[in-house]
Amino acid sequence: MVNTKDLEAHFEFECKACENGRCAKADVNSILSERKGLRDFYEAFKEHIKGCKRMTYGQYQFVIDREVLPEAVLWWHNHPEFKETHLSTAVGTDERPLNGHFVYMPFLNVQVEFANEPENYWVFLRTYLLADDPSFPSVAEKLPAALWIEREVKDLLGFKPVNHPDPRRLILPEDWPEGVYPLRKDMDYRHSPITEPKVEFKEKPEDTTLVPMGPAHMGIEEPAHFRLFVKGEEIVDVDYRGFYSHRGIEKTGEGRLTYNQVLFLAERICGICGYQHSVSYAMAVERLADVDIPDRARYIRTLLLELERIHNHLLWVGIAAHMVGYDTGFMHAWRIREPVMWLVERLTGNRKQYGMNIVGGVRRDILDYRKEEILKVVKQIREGTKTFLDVALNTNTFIKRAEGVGILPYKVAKAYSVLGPTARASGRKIDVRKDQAVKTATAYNEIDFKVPVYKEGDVLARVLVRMDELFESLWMVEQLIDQMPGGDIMVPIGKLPEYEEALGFTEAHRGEVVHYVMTGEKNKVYRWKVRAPTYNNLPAVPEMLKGYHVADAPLIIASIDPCYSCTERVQFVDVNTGKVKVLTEAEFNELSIKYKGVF
Amino acid sequence: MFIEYAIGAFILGGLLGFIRDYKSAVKASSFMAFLGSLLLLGEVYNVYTNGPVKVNLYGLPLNVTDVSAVFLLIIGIVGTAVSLYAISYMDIFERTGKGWVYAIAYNTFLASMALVVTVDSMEYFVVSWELMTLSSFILVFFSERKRDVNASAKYYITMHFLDTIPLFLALGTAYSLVGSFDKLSFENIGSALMTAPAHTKIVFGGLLLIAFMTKSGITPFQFWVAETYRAAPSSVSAVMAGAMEKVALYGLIALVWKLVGTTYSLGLLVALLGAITLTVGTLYALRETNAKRLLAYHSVGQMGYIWLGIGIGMALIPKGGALGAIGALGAFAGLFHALNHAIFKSSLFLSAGAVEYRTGTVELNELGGLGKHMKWTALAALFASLAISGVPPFNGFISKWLIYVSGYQSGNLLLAFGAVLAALISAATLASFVKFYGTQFGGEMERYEEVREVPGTMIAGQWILAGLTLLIGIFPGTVTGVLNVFNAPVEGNLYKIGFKSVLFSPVLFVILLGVLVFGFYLALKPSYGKEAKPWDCGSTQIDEDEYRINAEGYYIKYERKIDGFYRFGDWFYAVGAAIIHYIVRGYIWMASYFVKIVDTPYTKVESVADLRKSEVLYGDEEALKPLVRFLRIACDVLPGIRLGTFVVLALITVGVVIGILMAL
Amino acid sequence: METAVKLGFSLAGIIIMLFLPPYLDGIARRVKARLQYRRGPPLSQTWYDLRKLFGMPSVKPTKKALFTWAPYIALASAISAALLLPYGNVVPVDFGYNLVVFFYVVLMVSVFLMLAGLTVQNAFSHLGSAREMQVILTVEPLIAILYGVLAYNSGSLDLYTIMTGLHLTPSLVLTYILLAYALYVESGFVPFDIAEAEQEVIGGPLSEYSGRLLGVFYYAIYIKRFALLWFFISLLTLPWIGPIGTPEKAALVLALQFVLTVAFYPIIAALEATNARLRIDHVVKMNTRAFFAGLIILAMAFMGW
Amino acid sequence: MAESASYTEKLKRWDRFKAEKFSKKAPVTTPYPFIDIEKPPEYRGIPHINPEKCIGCGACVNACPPDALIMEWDKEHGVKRLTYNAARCIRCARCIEVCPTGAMEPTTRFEVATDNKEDLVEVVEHKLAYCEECGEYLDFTERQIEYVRNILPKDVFDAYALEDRIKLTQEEKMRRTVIKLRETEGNVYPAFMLVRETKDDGGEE
Repeated sequence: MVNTKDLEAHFEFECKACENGRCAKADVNSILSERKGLRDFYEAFKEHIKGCKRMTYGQYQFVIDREVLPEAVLWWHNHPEFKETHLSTAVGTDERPLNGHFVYMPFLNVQVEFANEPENYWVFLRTYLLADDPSFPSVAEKLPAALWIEREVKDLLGFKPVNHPDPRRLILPEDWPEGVYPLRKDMDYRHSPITEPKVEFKEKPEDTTLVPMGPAHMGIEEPAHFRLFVKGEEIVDVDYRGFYSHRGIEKTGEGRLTYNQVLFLAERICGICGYQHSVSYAMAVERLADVDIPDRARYIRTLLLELERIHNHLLWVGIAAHMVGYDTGFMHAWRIREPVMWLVERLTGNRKQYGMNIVGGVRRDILDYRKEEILKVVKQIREGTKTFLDVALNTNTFIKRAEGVGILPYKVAKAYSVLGPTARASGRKIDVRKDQAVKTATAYNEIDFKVPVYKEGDVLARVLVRMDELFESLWMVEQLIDQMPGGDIMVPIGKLPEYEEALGFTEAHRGEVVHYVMTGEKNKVYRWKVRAPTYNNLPAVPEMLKGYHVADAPLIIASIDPCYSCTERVQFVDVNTGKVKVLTEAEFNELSIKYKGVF
Repeated sequence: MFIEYAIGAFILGGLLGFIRDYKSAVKASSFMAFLGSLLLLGEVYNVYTNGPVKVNLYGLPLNVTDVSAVFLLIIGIVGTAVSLYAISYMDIFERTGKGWVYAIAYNTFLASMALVVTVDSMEYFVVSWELMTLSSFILVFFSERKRDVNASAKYYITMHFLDTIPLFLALGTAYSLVGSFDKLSFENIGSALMTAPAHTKIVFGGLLLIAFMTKSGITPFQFWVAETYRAAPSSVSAVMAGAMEKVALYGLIALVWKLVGTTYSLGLLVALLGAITLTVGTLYALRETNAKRLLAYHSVGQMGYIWLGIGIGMALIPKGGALGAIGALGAFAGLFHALNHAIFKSSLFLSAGAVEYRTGTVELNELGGLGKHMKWTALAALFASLAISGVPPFNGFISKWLIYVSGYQSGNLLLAFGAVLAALISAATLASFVKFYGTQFGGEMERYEEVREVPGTMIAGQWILAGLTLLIGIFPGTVTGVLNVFNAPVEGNLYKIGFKSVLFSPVLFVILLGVLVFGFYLALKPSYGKEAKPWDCGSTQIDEDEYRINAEGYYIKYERKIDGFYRFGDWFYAVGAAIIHYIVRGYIWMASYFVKIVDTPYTKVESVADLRKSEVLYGDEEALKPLVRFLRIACDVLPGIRLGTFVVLALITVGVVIGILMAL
Repeated sequence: METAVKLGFSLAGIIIMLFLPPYLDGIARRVKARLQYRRGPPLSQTWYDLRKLFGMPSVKPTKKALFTWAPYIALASAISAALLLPYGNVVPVDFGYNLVVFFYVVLMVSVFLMLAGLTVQNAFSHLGSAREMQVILTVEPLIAILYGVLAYNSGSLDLYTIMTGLHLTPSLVLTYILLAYALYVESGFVPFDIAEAEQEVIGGPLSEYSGRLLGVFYYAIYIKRFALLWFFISLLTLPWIGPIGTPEKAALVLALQFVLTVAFYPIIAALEATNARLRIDHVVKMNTRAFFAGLIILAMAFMGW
Repeated sequence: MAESASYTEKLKRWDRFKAEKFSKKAPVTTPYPFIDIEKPPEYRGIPHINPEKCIGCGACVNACPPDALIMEWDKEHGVKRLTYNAARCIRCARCIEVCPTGAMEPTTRFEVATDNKEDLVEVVEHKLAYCEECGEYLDFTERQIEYVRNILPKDVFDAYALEDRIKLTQEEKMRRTVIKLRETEGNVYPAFMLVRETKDDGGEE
């Protein structure tokens, strides 16, 4: 709801282009000299680079030819100096209405040096694909991290990754017809056709038998279908088919909602890490609208993010215990977690889906008596978790099950660009909270915390990483309460600039959440790409499973803390409600048109 | 009285084989074999009622003692069921077209076994033993597949060396002791052995022991068993596993024990051999995925049980008193288990044959879901499996249980440990038969949707045996009378069996179980809501046939655990194979040497390969040629003397030499 | 003792054996709940569950008769095993009052559980059956050895003799300890419930069962657990309280058995609550170790220690 | 949201353990369905439309992300229907924020389970104003007009002579505007005014 006061406020608001770094007038040379590695890349691919711009602070975009796409991606991914650089994901956009081309844009998280915010940055490699032939050379066989990304754009936009090793359908359901691409602009978001289902699965290896885990299996909370090819108890090979809960949220967001409504939709991408998504989205929009939100808002956001991390890690360790039948651990972990939920309920008004964010700030303030509450709960949690860990890590059987199981070596983790605690348990030293510049959305740059990293890469290591993070988060919460500045909690944002793009990101408890937003006309979102951490972690799970028992499978799968609904995103609005909405929407439109000419 | 008719029936069956048409020949001869086996049972009844009988069958001195009655019973039961089964089963070998071969060999096989356990003369014992070996050998390669032929050659040569030669040597020793062929009856030999020096006894006993160990596949001579039983037609495997091995047991009892006499240490040796064998055989069986090989290894293991029981008897009976009683119990248990094993093992082979008859394979990894279409076969297999795994109230339980009782109470660590091994192995047996049953008859596979139930006679054959497992299990009293040749202090009547206060009443148990089962069934009648395919986690399009665990995967972890044992076993097996190889070379050498003696042109044969290259039957002739020639010449030289004598003469020299060496 | 008393005791035994097991499970649930800071269900919750299951129709995944009959046979054998145990000093139905028979009859429960799991075309139940079998495969030799020790110690496999004739030696004490372990494994409590592991193989052999048949199977399993525990308790108590002449003393003994059984269950529950489920190869390894320990004990027993 | 003194007191005093009959020691679970659980005052429960206050302006409908609030016109019967469906509501409380009259009232109710979906729906019907001239129904309700009357300062009314024109259909207004323009030709000022006005009114509508 925008009214004139907001608009005026917005107009007074002076441009902080220079610090904020999205300056339209910046020329290529100055851009290239801003960060290490940019110029090298420019030199390496001079003749293929068509353009280069700074999208916003610490986010650079090169327009390159599609022929050199694999080389360019690999140039960054296997950069000799920037060890932990990884392919974050790719965005496919249908920009035919704008310039008659498709756009395929992989982007990488370039880590020049760990925890060096001003130096690290994001690189977007934008390639234009012809409208009649949207094909591009596949990087997947050299870089497994791109396997799903390319399959996804193949499904949703009809791009053709040339000689992709595994060009099966990834996202769309079996009974979705060929040649209908939901994310193309010429398809209405209510249209969901159906044909004869056709499925394609991996071939069964010799003299093995089949154990299907899921879609509905006790060891998996959400629908996901692992095909274990086993010899007795031993897993020989694995095939994965997921996206049973694909809900096409991006289309919905692009289809009909205003940018503030999308915020609430984003929060409901996931039941567990919803706030991370909403913060990421808000961050993206604020970045492209060039807004600095008040400090108090940043602190409140960070506080809630960390509280969410705390209770998510407790929840996860509970589930891990449950997977190996250690129900006492499960119950106690969740008992310890519960006060956080109550606390958050009091802070925001809900246990989950806080609804706390608004583009440009937060909606509720943290009052002093609540601060006491928080400190009390933090103390409680710290003690509770300490005792819990003492018990759990001294439970011989539990350790037996977790130790040396589901090992993910560093190389594989890097190749699949695995994220978050899973990666840190395999020795990857990455954490966007410290790596990338977050200072305009959250307050991580102003508080002190460590990033635990383990080398073993087995399930036990993942448990320990998460537990260490949990204690770090508690310590962070205390700092935030301590340092919380006063002042306003939101700045109103009026009209958004059109066709600007920016990236928002947070380190969810599973890894980096990435929201790419490109605005359209009248405060709508033209393209909104969500990438949850599980999207990068899940393809590595079959690698972890091979060679272990069927008995280990649930634990291993759970050990990456998979969130299928995050990964697979929201369903198409079902036709009926869609109709209702359309009716009213149509009426509103004509009404507004009528009222234009009142008197 | 019956036994002559039985032999006659067998001979007639053999002659019937000369009917042109394969099928009718096979059917007729099998039927005659069936009649003959029935007559054998009649003989058993006869002996059981009016005591041992001595018969002179055209110069063959037969003496049907109570011991031989036991084995006649075994042979009779197995023969009856299997012959009935074979009437339809042998059709699958029609393409070989050699009806007469089967007819003669099969009948000879049964007849020779009947003779072995009844003749009262060492030389005829040996002769009919040889006849048994030869006929079984011919039956083994009856299918004429390459692999089967190899197996049969291996079997035959092994038998010649570890069976025939020791027997002949023993025979020579006996001759050197007694000094005449006409008086080679057992009691003469026995009385002669009384006075003979100790080491003669040892040699005689040792040679016989080796021969019988080989025949009943006791470790380390079990290597031939698996492949042979796999190669043979299932009905023949059934007879070999059911009856032939027991014949070797008869040898152990009648010759070694009764003649040579037993000592504590000898008993311990036999028991130890038994314990080792049952461990080795069954643990190997656990790993097998081929139904018939699995059964073969199990028959090795079960022979181990039997030898353990007999061993306990041989060890403890001489001690007399309470221990003696326990020993007698052990021996009784051994015999009882011999009978039971004959019954359920042949039944299992028959069910494997039935599966082969319909699906054409016995590879457990490929089979599945047959229980739906072959209900009766499945049920028979289930009975036999439960029986062999010693689940009450089936017969296997009782004999096993008695073996445990005697072993645990023997007060000897070794024997007790044997019993412990037996218990461990009964678990392994259960395991591999859960696999055996589950993989063949469990589940439902589209692959075998059109499979039908086997013909009536086959079902009848299986069910004679399967029914007996339950019958004997519930009323052990029916057979204890025949079996109790060691007059063990087996308590109880028709409804109870046991030793001292350790009693088990199967009838009561069955009644209780039945009442409870049906009571609960009626009290809580199963009410089915809807029918649904098995829950596959709602996955789209999975291959139903592969949605299972195959036989290979069942106990993979446990097998990993005892992997060391298997590696040792395989190493041992390799060594054995090498030994066999050299024995073969030696045999070839000897064969050619014999030929040199009777200087006739001789086609050059250096290795088994050469034998196998030539026509199969001919190959066996090659192997036998020297003996045959030698005998023929002998006949020319000395007319009017019985041929059998010369068989002995042929090897007597060697025997005498060794006997004298021992005497010095 | 005259038949009336015997009858009375048998009746008491039957009542205990039929009605106690679900309550024992209820106790276990309560104890677990308390260890997890929960309220927990009422003691008779297991009975409610069973009643509910008995009231429901089953889904039929196969036409095999064995699938229908296996639960009943399992239940029947569990009950007959329980009937073979001494209540006071009275054995309700004595069809073979000795170790091996008892052991095999208890085993029949697992056997039919496995066979039932194998009748359906379902990889999970096959896996469960294979696991159950491997557990038995490794734990049965251990039990056999321990029976050997008992038999040698008392001079007979007959339970009457054992219950009276045991004399205390170091090996016997060790035997009791190992026997407790073996029976714990045999009754499939956590961490040895790998055959019915919910999260791994959805219920194992039971995964195809539902409604009334499932209820029957559960009931059979509860009674089996009870029988094993009661057997251990009797072995623990009966040999040391001397000959039981009078009904009063027998009643006292029965009460003692009852109390001990009820008292042991919370311990089991506590063990269950504080452990994660093991993997099959862990169990195989542990049981093999226990087996060799048992061999040593057997040797000790035969050396007279 | 507005926090009066008593309200903040309540907030401070609110204790979960007391409110939900928890004991601080084990067991921590509650026999929930059998006791009633009281949510903290901050809890964003199901909003409730107060028909007295609601003027049917539709601001909430604009703001609502999941279309839990729907507005329908029924020109025949002269009714404007505002429907709230708790089944679709995500409790984001945006409607409460944007409601100009505070008709959307926050509650701490959270139990929406029901066997009858009708229970979850609240419908508020508003009478549409009708044109004094032609008598056909306008697009906005009586109450909207009242509200506009109350909030707009008197002089604005007089300046733009809203009093007599507010209850007219578009066409009528257009006609009059044209007439008015004719009267004062060459002077663009009223037209500019009109534009400003529409903006104001539009804001309310």
